Amino acid sequence: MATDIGPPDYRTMLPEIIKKNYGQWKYHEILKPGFLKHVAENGDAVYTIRAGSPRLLSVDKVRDICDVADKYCDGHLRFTSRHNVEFLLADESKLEALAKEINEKLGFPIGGTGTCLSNIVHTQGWIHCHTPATDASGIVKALMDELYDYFVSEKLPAKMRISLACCGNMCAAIHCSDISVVGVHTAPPTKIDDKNFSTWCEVPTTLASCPTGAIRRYPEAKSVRIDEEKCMYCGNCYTVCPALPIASKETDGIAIFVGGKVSSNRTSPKLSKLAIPFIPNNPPRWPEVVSAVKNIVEVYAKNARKGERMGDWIERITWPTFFKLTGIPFTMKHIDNFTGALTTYNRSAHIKF
Amino acid sequence: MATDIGPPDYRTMLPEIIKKNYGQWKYHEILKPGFLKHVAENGDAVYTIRAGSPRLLSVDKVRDICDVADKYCDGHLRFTSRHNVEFLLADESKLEALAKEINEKLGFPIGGTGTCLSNIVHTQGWIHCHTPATDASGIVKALMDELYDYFVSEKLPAKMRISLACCGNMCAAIHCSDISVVGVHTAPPTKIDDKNFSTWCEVPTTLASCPTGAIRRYPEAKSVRIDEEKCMYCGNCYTVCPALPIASKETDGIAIFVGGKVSSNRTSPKLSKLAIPFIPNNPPRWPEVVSAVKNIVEVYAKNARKGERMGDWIERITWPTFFKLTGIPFTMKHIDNFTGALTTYNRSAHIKF
Amino acid sequence: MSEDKTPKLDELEKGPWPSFVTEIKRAGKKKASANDLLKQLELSYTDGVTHWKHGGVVGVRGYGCGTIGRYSDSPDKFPNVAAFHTFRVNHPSGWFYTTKALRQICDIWEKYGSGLTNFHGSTGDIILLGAPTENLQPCFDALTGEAGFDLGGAASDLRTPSCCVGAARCEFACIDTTDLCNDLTQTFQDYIHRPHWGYKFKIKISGCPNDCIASIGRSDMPIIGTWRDALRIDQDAVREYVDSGLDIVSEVVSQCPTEALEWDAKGKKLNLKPEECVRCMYCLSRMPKAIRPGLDKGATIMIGGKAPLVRGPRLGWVLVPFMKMEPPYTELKDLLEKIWDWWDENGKTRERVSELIERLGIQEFLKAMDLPPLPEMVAEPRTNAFIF
Amino acid sequence: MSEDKTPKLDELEKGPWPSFVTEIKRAGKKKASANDLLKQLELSYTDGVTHWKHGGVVGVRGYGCGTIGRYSDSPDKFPNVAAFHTFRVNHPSGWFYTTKALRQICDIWEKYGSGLTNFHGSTGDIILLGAPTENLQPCFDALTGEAGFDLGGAASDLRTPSCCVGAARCEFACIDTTDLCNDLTQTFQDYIHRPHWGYKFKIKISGCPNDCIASIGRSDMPIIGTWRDALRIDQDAVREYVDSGLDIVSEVVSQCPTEALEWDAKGKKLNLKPEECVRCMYCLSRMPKAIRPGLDKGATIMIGGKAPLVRGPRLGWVLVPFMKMEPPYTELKDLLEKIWDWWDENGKTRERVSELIERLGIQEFLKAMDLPPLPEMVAEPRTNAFIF
Ligand code: SRM
Ligand code: SRM
Ligand code: SRM
Ligand code: SRM
Ligand code: SF4
Ligand code: SF4
Ligand code: SF4
Ligand code: SF4
Ligand code: SF4
Ligand code: SF4
Ligand code: SF4
Ligand code: SF4
Repeated sequence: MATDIGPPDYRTMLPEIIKKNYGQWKYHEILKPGFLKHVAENGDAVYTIRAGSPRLLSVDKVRDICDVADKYCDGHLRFTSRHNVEFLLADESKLEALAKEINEKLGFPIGGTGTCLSNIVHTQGWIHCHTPATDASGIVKALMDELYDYFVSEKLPAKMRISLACCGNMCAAIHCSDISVVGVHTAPPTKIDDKNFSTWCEVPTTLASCPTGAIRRYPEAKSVRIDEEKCMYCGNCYTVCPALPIASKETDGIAIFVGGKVSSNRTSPKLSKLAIPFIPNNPPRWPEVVSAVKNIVEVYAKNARKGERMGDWIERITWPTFFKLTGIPFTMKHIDNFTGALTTYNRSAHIKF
Repeated sequence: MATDIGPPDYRTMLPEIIKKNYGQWKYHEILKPGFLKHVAENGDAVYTIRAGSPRLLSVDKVRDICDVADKYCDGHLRFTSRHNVEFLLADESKLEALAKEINEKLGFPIGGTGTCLSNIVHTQGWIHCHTPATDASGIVKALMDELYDYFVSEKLPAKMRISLACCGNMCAAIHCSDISVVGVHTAPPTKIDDKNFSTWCEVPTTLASCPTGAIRRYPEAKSVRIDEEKCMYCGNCYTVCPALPIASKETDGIAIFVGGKVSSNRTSPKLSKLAIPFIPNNPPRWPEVVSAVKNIVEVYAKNARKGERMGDWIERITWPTFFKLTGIPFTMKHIDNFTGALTTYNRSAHIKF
Repeated sequence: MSEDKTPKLDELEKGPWPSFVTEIKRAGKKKASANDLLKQLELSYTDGVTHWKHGGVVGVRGYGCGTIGRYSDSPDKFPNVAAFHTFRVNHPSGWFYTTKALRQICDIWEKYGSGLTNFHGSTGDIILLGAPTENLQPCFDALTGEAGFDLGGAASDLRTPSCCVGAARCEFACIDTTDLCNDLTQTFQDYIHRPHWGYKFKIKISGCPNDCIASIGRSDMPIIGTWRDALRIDQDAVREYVDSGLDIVSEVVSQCPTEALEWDAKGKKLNLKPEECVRCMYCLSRMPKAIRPGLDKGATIMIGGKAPLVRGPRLGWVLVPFMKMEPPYTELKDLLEKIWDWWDENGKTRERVSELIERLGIQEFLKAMDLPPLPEMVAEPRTNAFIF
Repeated sequence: MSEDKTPKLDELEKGPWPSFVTEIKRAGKKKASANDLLKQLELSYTDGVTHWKHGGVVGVRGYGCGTIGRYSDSPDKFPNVAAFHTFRVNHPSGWFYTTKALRQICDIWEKYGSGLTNFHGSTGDIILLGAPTENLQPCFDALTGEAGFDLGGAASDLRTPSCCVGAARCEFACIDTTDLCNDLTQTFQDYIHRPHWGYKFKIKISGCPNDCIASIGRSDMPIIGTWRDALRIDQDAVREYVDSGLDIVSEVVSQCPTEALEWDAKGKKLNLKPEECVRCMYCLSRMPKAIRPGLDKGATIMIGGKAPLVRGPRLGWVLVPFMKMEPPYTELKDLLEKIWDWWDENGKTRERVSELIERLGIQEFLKAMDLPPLPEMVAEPRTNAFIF
C-alpha cells in the first residue's frame, strides 16, 4: 500500500497550449462575460470559458463535464478558486459550440469574469456538518437563481464576491468578502446533556474553549453550566464538547456582513462589517435572505463608481449613508462590543445630517 | 467663609469690543504671524496679538503683562488653550507699539498663529510632580529655543502641535499631537520598600493597579514582588502605592510619538504613533531630544504638502518612507504588542521596495 | 556644586524663548520657597529624578479637592519647600481676564505662596505653585473672598470644564462655549469641589469641529458645536477669493473629504451637496469670508476621551449626533447626571467612564442612557459575528 | 410528508442556477446512500437543524488525517447514511485535471462511496462526500493505487496548500505558484497526513497582490508574488489604450494609491516614480497590455490569516517583505520549519499561530524567527507608550 505519494504532479494535467506557454503569458482580454483570452509572448493564445457550478456534483455530472472537455479541450479542464469550471482551448473557432454545450448539455451558466458576480464560495451546512446554524447549498442556490443575471453579464461596478459559511467557524474564511452570509446561533447552549457529559467531554478543555468565560463547573451533575449573560453563542464549546448542543430551529439563522475584500488591488484588504444581524432560517429558499442580499447588490450596483469594490464604496459614502440607501435598520447589535471595539467608533465630529 | 462661588463670570472679564460683538463675528484674517483680525457683522474689528509664554510665570511677570494690557488693551487680556497670551484691542494703530513692548518689555515672542508652530503644551516634571520620568519645562525651553523661527514665522505646511508629558499618565493628553514627547521609564519598580509597604499600600489595590498582572503577593515580607518579564514600566502601581518607586536616572528618558491630531478638520482625529522609543535624559538641554524633534520638524516641513498635518503627510507617504526620510531606525519596540496590536500590522501586500 | 549655584539651570536662561528659570529666580528674589524650588530643581537636574515625595493629602475646609499636596524628599536641604502644595484655581470661561483680577491673584499669591504660577495648567486651571500647609486655608479665604475666585477640580471629581474662545472671538462658534462652560461650572460646583465618584470626569467644549480645546483627546465628554442645515456660501466672496488667486478646485473642492463641493467654473459658483457634508470645517477654515456654518446650530455630544493609562490611548466618540444647546442646557445636564449615576453605580475605583463602557459593553451603556443606537456612532459596524 | 417525497428540496430544483438537489437525486439513482442523504436533508429542511451527530474518529492505516467522520443522528430512518464519512483528496496544484484522472476518481467513488463530490472543498481538496466506515480503507487503496491521488489535510495538521493558476495562465504571476504549491505539498506529506501540532496550519500561494487564492484571509501563511524593481511600461501599448478611449488620468493615474504615476500629456508618456509604487496591481490590471511586473521577482511572506473564531477575524500581515522564490525553496522551507517548531513548543491546543503570536507578543516571535523588525511589517507603529 502506497502512502504519502501526494497529489499527481500538476504538470501531467496541463493542456498542451499551457505547457508550451507556461510562464510566458503576456496579457489577457475578457472577450465577453465568461470568455477569457490569454496571449503569450510568442503570440499564442489560449481561450477560457468559465462555467458556474453548484460545487456539489454527482460523479455522473463530472463525467458529463469530462465528455465536454474531451470533445473540445483535448481532455483537459480546471476548476477555479471559487469552484467554477474552466474549459481551456487554443482553437478560437470552437468557442461558440463549446459554450452551447456547456449551457445546454451541462446546464451550466457562463460568466463570472471581470465585473460579473462570481460563484458563491460556501460550505457543508446540513449536508455534511455537525455544527451548522443554517444550510449552505440551499441558500446558495436560491441566491444564485435570483442573482443569475449578475453572473452572466457584467452589470456591476467592480468584482463582487459573495461567500457563505453555515456557522461561526466560518469555513471558507468569509470574513473578508464583499457580502458574507453567515449562519449564527442566537441562544446559549443550555440543553446540556449531563448524562453523557463526563463520557464525551473534559471539564478543563470545555471551560478553556469558551472565549468569554461563560462556562462554569457544575459538580452536582458532573457537568457544566452556562452563564447566559456572558455567552455570545459562538458555538466553540460544542466543537470541543458534544454534550453542549447549540443548534435550534427557533434561534438559528443568518447574519449578513458587507464590504470586505482580500485583494490588495488599489486598496488594502478589508474585513466585512455587519449589515444585518439576524434573519431566521426559512428553508427551502430563504426568501428574506435572498431579498436582503439582492437589495444590497442592487443599491451597490446603482450607486458605486466604476472599479469601486463594495467596501471602497461604503468608505466613500460613509456607513450611515449605506444604511440610509439600503434601508437596513441600524441596531444595537451593529455596534461592536468585542475586544478593541472602541477603535471602531466614530472618533471624530464628522457627521452627515 | 464663602464656598462654591465658582470662578468669576467671564462676562465681567471681556473687553468692550468683544462684549459688543459677542456672537457677531463674521470672519477673520491672519495679518502676519501672531496678528489676527476678526471682523464682525457690523464691520467692527478686533485685533489680537498672540505672544508665546513659558507658562510658568512669577507674579511679577504677570504684573508686567498686566501693565502692557493696561496700556494698550484697556486692562484686558486672555490666554489660549495652548498657554499663549493674547492681547486684544480695537485700535489697529496701536498694534506695532504693542508688539514692540511685548517683545522688548516682556521678552515674549509673537507668533503661533496659522501655520506657525504654536506653544508646547506641557506638564510639571521635576518642578512639582512625584511620578515624572523626565522634566517638562526644561525640555520645552530647549525645544522652543531651537524651533523659535517656526513660532515667529509661517514656515510649516500646516498647523503643528508639539506636546510634552513627563510620564505615562500623559497629563495634557498628548496622545494625539503632531509630535508628542513623553517621559518613559524603562525598568520595573523593583526597589520595593518592604518596610513601609503595609503602612502605605494595600495589597489588593496594588495588584489591581497593574494592567499586565505583573505584581504578585509576597507574604514573606508583607509586601509584593514584580514579575519583570510582564512589567511594561507604566508606573501605575507607583501612583497607587508609594512603596514601589519606579523613577531612576539610568533608565528614565524620553519617547517621541508623531502624527496625531485632535481636530476633525478635513481628516479625522488621529492618535500619535511611536517614532523614537527611547532617548536617555540629558539635562539641562536634552540635546538629543532637541535634535531628534528638529529633524522630524524639518523633514516634515520640507516634504509635506500645503495644508497637510504631520499625520496626513505620513499616511500619504507611508510609514516606511517616514522612517527612511527621517533616518530614524525602526526597531522591535515600534511594533505594537498591546491589546489589539494585530490590527496595526501591514495586512496587505502593499510594499515599497 | 556650591549650594547656591545652579549652573545647569542657568543654561536654560540662554536662548530666545522666555525662560521659566528666569521666572523662578525672579520669584526667588522675594520668596525663599521659590529659591529652594530652584535649588531642588538643580538637584533633580543633577540626579535625573524628581525630589518630590509621593502624594500627601491636604485641603481646605469644606472641600475635598482643588489642592495637590506635595512634600520635598529632602526637607533638610530645602526647608522652604518641605511642604509645597498647589492650588488649582478655576479660570473664568475662555481665559479672559481683567488686569485687576490678575493683580488680585498675584497679590494674594505673593502673600501666601511661592509667587510662582502656571497660566494655565493643562486642564485649564490657574496653577498656584507651592504654599506651605498652614497657608492653604488663609490663601483660599483670600481667593474666594476679596478676589472672587474659587478652586477647580482635582482627585476623583468633576474637573474644571474648559472651552475654546467661541462666540467671544470666533466666527465659527456654533454654540456659546463660554456661557455653557460657565453654566456647567456653576451648576456642578459641588461635583467639582468634593469627590463623588471612583475617578475623575472631564468636560471640554469646542465651538466647532476644529476642536480648539482638544476635547476629543482630553475629556470624558467632549462637546463640539455643529449645525444641522446646510453651510452658507456667499458666492460673491467666493469669487473674490478666486479672483485674488485661490485655486479653488485643487485647494478647496478636491480636498473636501466627502466630495460635497463642486466648482461650476462657467457660472463661477461653488455648489454644495448638503447631504454629503460631514461638517469637517475644512472649506470654512480655508475661506472664512465666504463660507459659514448653517443656522440650525447645536452640538455633537461625545464620550470617552482620555489619556492612555492603563488600557491604551482613547479618543472620544459620538454619543448624541445633535443636541440643541441653549440655556439652561437641561437636556445636557440630565444626560450628565444619568451618565454619572450609571458610572458611579457600576464603575470601579480609578475606572474612567470609557473604560467602564468598554468593560460592560456599549449596549449596556446606551440602554441605561436611553439613547438609540445610530450609525453616526460608529466608524464602521462590527467585524465579528459575536453578536450578543 | 411521505417518506420518499422531498417537496422542500424539490423547490431547489427550480430556477436557472444548476441545482445541487438534482445532483443528489442523480447520484441517488445509483446509490442508496445518496438517496438517504436527500431524505435526511429534507428532514433538516423541515426541522431547521442538522441531523449529523458530533464528530467521530475514522481513518485509514498509517494516516491520522484526511477523513472526516460523520454519523447520522437518525440511523434507523436513514440507514444508508448511518456512517457517512468524507475523504479530502489532495488536488493537483492549480486544479488542472485530465479527464482521465477525473474519471478514475469518479469510478472509484461510485464503487466505494455515495457518488457525490465537491469540486472543491473550500481549502481546495476534492471532497468525496460520504462512505461507510468499512469502505474507507479499500477506497483509499484504490485512490492511491490506480488513480495516483492521495489525501489532503484535516485535523491538527498542515492543511492542503493551494495556489492561484499563476504562471500556467496568468501574465501577472511573479512566482511559479503551481510549482511551489506542488513542491511544498510533496515535501511536507508527513505533516499533511499525521497530526503534528496543537491545531491546523494553512498555506496559500498567490502569484501577485491580486491574491486570487484569497490567501490573506484564509491562511496562516499567505505567500504573495511581487517584484523589487520597477514595473515595466510599454509606452506604445499605453498610447494604444489612450487612443482607443481610456481616460488615463481619471481611470488610472489618479487611482494609484500612492501617486506613483504621472501622465505626460504632451509627450504621451506614462511616467512612474518607482520608489512610490506599492505593487497594488491596479494599473497593471487596468492596462494589462501595457504594464507588467518588474523582472526581479519573488514573494512577500505573510503570517497569521484565519477565520474569526474565537478571538475575532484575522488577516495575514507582512513577515518577510521579499524573498526570492526558486526551487528547492530552501529559505522558505527553513522558515516554515522554524515557525512550526516555535508554535509547537509554545502553542496551546486549538491555538492558531497568529493567536500564539498575539499572546506571546510579536517581538518574541520575530526573535525566535531571527527576523529583523521592519517598518514594512506595520500599517502604523504603536500608539501606546507601553514599550516593553
Ligand atoms: C481563475 C482565478 C484564479 C484561479 O486560480 O482560480 C482568477 C483569475 C483572474 N483574476 Fe482573480 N481569479 C480568481 C479569484 C480571485 C479572488 C479570490 C476569490 O474571489 O476568492 C480574488 C480576490 C477577491 C477579493 O478581493 O475579495 C481575485 C481578485 C482579482 C483582482 C482584484 C480585483 C479587485 O478589484 O479587487 C484582479 C484584477 C482585476 O480584475 O482587475 C484579478 C484578476 C484576475 C485575472 C484577470 C488575472 C489574469 O490576468 O489572468 C484572471 C481573470 C479574472 C476574471 O475573472 O476576470 N483577480 N481573483 C480565480 C477565479 C475565481 C472565480 O471562479 O471567479
Ligand atoms: C485661540 C485658540 C482658541 C482658544 O480658545 O484659545 C484658537 C483659535 C483659532 N483656531 Fe484653533 N485655536 C486654538 C487651539 C487649537 C487647537 C488645540 C490645541 O492645539 O491644543 C486645535 C487642535 C489641534 C489639533 O488638531 O491637534 C486647533 C485647531 C484649529 C484648526 C484645525 C487645523 C488643522 O489643520 O487641523 C483650525 C482651522 C484652520 O486653522 O484652518 C483652527 C482655527 C482657529 C481660528 C482661525 C478660528 C477663528 O476663526 O478665530 C483661530 C485663530 C487660529 C490661529 O491660531 O491661526 N484651529 N486650534 C487656540 C490657540 C492655541 C494657541 O495658542 O496656539
Ligand atoms: C497640573 C497638571 C499638569 C500640568 O502641569 O498642567 C496635572 C498634574 C498631575 N496629574 Fe494630570 N495634570 C493635569 C492635567 C491632566 C490632563 C489634561 C487635561 O485635563 O486636559 C490629563 C489627560 C486627560 C485625562 O484626564 O485623561 C491628565 C491625566 C492624568 C492621569 C491619567 C488619568 C487617566 O485616567 O489616564 C493621572 C493619574 C491619576 O490620576 O492617578 C494624572 C495625575 C496627575 C497628578 C495628580 C499626579 C498623580 O499621580 O497623582 C499630577 C500632579 C502634579 C502636581 O504635583 O501638580 N493626570 N492630567 C494638569 C492639571 C492642571 C489643571 O488643573 O489645569
Ligand atoms: C469541508 C470544509 C467546508 C467546505 O464545504 O468547503 C470544512 C468543513 C469543516 N470545517 Fe472548516 N472546512 C473547510 C475549510 C475551512 C476554511 C477555508 C480554507 O481553508 O480556506 C476555514 C477558514 C480558514 C481558517 O482555517 O481559518 C475553515 C475554518 C474552520 C474552523 C475555524 C478554525 C479557526 O481557527 O478559526 C473550524 C473549527 C475547528 O477546526 O474546530 C473548522 C471545522 C470544520 C469541521 C471539521 C467541523 C468541526 O467543527 O470540526 C467541518 C467538517 C464538515 C464536514 O462534515 O465535512 N473549519 N474551514 C472545508 C474543507 C474542505 C477542503 O479540505 O477543501
Ligand atoms: S462553517 Fe461551520 S457548519 Fe459550516 S462546514 Fe464549516 S464548521 Fe461546518
Ligand atoms: S457558545 Fe461560545 S460563548 Fe457560549 S458558552 Fe459556548 S463557547 Fe462560551
Ligand atoms: S505627566 Fe506624569 S509626571 Fe508629569 S505632571 Fe502628569 S502625572 Fe506628573
Ligand atoms: S510599572 Fe505598570 S506594568 Fe510594571 S508592575 Fe507597575 S503597574 Fe505593573
Ligand atoms: S473650536 Fe471652532 S469655534 Fe472654537 S475657537 Fe476653534 S474654530 Fe472657533
Ligand atoms: S465642511 Fe468639510 S465636508 Fe462640508 S463641504 Fe466643507 S470641506 Fe466638505
Ligand atoms: S493572483 Fe495574480 S498571478 Fe495569480 S491568478 Fe491572480 S492575477 Fe494572476
Ligand atoms: S501598481 Fe499600484 S501603486 Fe504601483 S504604480 Fe500601479 S497603481 Fe500605483
